[in-house]
Amino acid sequence: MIEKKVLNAADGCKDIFSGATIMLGGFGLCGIPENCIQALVEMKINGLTCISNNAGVDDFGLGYLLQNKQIKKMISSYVGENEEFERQMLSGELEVDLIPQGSLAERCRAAGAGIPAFFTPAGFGTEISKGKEVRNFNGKPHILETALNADFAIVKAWKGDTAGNLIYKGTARNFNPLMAMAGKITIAEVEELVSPGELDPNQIHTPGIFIQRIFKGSNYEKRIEQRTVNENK
Amino acid sequence: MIEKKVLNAADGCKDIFSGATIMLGGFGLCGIPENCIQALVEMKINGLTCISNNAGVDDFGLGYLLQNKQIKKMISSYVGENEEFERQMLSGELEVDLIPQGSLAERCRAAGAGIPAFFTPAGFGTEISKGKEVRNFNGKPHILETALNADFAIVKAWKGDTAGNLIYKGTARNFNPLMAMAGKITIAEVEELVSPGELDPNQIHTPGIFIQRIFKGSNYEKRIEQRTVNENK
Amino acid sequence: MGIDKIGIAKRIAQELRNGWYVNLGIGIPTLVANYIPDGINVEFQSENGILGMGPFPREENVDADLINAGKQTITALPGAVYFDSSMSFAMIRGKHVQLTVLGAMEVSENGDIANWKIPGKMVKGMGGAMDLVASAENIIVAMMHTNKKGESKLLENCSLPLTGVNCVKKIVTNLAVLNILPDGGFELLERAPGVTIEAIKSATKGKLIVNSSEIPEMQL
Amino acid sequence: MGIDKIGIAKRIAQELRNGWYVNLGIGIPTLVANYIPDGINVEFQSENGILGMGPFPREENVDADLINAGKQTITALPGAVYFDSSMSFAMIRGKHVQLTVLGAMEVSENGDIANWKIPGKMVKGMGGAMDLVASAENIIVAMMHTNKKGESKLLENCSLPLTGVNCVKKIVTNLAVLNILPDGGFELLERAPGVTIEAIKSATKGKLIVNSSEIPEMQL
Repeated sequence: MIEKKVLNAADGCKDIFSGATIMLGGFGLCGIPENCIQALVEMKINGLTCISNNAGVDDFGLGYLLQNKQIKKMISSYVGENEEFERQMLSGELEVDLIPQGSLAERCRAAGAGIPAFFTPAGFGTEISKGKEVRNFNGKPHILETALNADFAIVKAWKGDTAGNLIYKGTARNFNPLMAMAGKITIAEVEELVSPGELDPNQIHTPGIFIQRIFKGSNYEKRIEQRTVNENK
Repeated sequence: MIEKKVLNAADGCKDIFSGATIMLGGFGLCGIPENCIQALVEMKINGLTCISNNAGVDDFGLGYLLQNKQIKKMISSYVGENEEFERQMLSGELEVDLIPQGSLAERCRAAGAGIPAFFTPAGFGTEISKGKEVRNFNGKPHILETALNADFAIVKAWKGDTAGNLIYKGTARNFNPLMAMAGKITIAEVEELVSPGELDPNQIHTPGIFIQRIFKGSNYEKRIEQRTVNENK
Repeated sequence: MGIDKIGIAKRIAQELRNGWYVNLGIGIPTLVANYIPDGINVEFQSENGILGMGPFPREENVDADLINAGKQTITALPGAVYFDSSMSFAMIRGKHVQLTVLGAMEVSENGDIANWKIPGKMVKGMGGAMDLVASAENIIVAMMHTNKKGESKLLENCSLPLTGVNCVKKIVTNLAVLNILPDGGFELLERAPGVTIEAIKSATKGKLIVNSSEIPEMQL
Repeated sequence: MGIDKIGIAKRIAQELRNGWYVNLGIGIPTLVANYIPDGINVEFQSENGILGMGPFPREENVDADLINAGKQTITALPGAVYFDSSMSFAMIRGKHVQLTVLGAMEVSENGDIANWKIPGKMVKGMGGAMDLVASAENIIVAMMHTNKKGESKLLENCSLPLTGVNCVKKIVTNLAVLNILPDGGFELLERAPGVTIEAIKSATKGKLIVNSSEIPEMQL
């Protein structure tokens, strides 16, 4: 068994440098690596390129890093619900690269899987396809998309073992397993950290081979963006 | 909940026709759909193109279909350990298309995922790359491989529910989840069939959306090709 | 004029067929789930990673780890599955989802759709919309027939940046149900209760095709 | 002459580094797992879908659903994981596996490898070998220095159909340990106990590079 345990978020993130490209799992605020984001804030590194489906909200998630002007560029599929983001984007302080969500997911997986490029129909005929190779398959136009790599990937799981095996819960899985595969160094924070052998080997979502560092996170807020309840009955 | 339950293998396979292209899960004899293979034998259909990592042994698995000359073409990565296969191949009765194992797996996934083609380094500079587009990425040559579709996919899982959700056991998973995604019609046989809600939604390997028919198989032999035991201690 | 958003949702719900997997976009499309006809079993997919999505939770069942693509808290029905984003879009791109319903800012008479960007305004991003419209074989647009300025949203060509081309098959608005014909044009299929063909014509800037003087009213 | 298969496996085991994930091919490479040096933790991947592969099972623990890529029954160690074939080759193609050890029929002085097909003979298929050699950054070939006819397997160019090009980094045979140099050529690093440089020269048809008259013996 190969041991991956580190002390905490600060230990896991210690060599992330200003100017690094970082992938961060999560969809909205669901399944985001809260502890590591806090560590990045405290490290005061900047000039970061962040690859994340969304950009958090003003006072939570990646919004913290935006408030502190630590992010140079965001690569996302949807960045609404964030006023500071809007301000920095419109003022030109922040570069933004928007990618269709399925292409973003597949490009992360491709990077992790050693597939340098693939064809997808998503975005054909739109501004997304500008400058990209177009080819017909089965009579339908597709565009060539390339793998998306990162210096570091930071993911959040529900349970993990010290060999780096991860299990996610509910829709907090989202981009986490794909980004875990794509990082040169991947750091995982988990709600519950157990010994190897305690997780069912049939039931692991991210095999430990993709994880370089793992720690048990603390004080998860798990903020809900759109608390929507059923008033009936 | 969308109901997928059928009576048995004969019911699940009833519309598979002579000349069809069929994917069959399994690695060696591990995780093969024993019940459906038996049904195909009894249906006496022929001219089949079978996509399967291996071709069974003389008297088990796909070997049955070979003995009965029901297979016109095999698409596999490794076809050793089968004398009748060798005889038919050398005599020209059987067409054989050999594909690197990782490319076979990825081409099945690609078909299921709506990715018509992707680049891989596997096979560059070998006879596999003949006639295929070559392109450099990161200074390394890759070849373009295309999605591999099938009229039917037949998979074997450990547990399933009547909505078609599947869980595999051990290394019997192998190609099954990928082929499940790639069939126009996918038929699943399982050792244990339960009601929707009995399987943990976090722990399903193949979501039911990919499965059109499911039934509880019976009389699994699960033959072992290389029984290898540790005599020590 | 015409029906309200709930009416649009109810009319679209009539398009559901037994055994379909369905992806509903944010806004009016989300409402469709409330009006599934009796005897029709469908399963809802949300692209953030769930199949078998149920209604919103009761207060005591809210789970931060269980949301839909609109980031709303949801529940899961028996037989539900969670999966990652690449598996989710494998379902969508691989045509395993039988129906996609989404909103639009503009639709052109050849089925182009624009629903993600207004030049000069803050761009929030396309999310999963480009993957959905490029992949789905059966796309219904749910929208108001005209925008807030009263201008038609059914055009000869979209003026806004496109989300996808030649992809919309059917449109349900507050005024009408329309097919997009393979050779282009909005074929009028149904009128909203009390809405005249003339009213629909005047609210449709693209080519409206009326094959019969007897266009039936929607039955809601 | 030289060492036996177990000796080759023992020598290759010395190449293992702490924390590596390793894929072992069928034959001699499989034996490497038996000689892991003390203090070295590695995990074995088998491309049919397991990471954390353990030794062969005792009779009472044989499980038909648990095999390696050679179709042998195996066990799983604590911390093991099972996965599907696309995930397995994602690990391999994505360079997450630090070392691949496999057998060969021929290796050329520029690192080409042939190990899957002999023209005129029954072809069994390449299995995962082409993916492995095309992807791995660190490939060690374990083989006898010569074939059954006594002909060198270390050649200027492979005569058999290739499995991969420019990929082999190191070779361990019954006679020697050799590096493949970036510009081509077999660099002699170690001799098997009692084997002379002359003997290795005469068994090597491709360009043998001997940078020193003092080539050490393997320490097994």
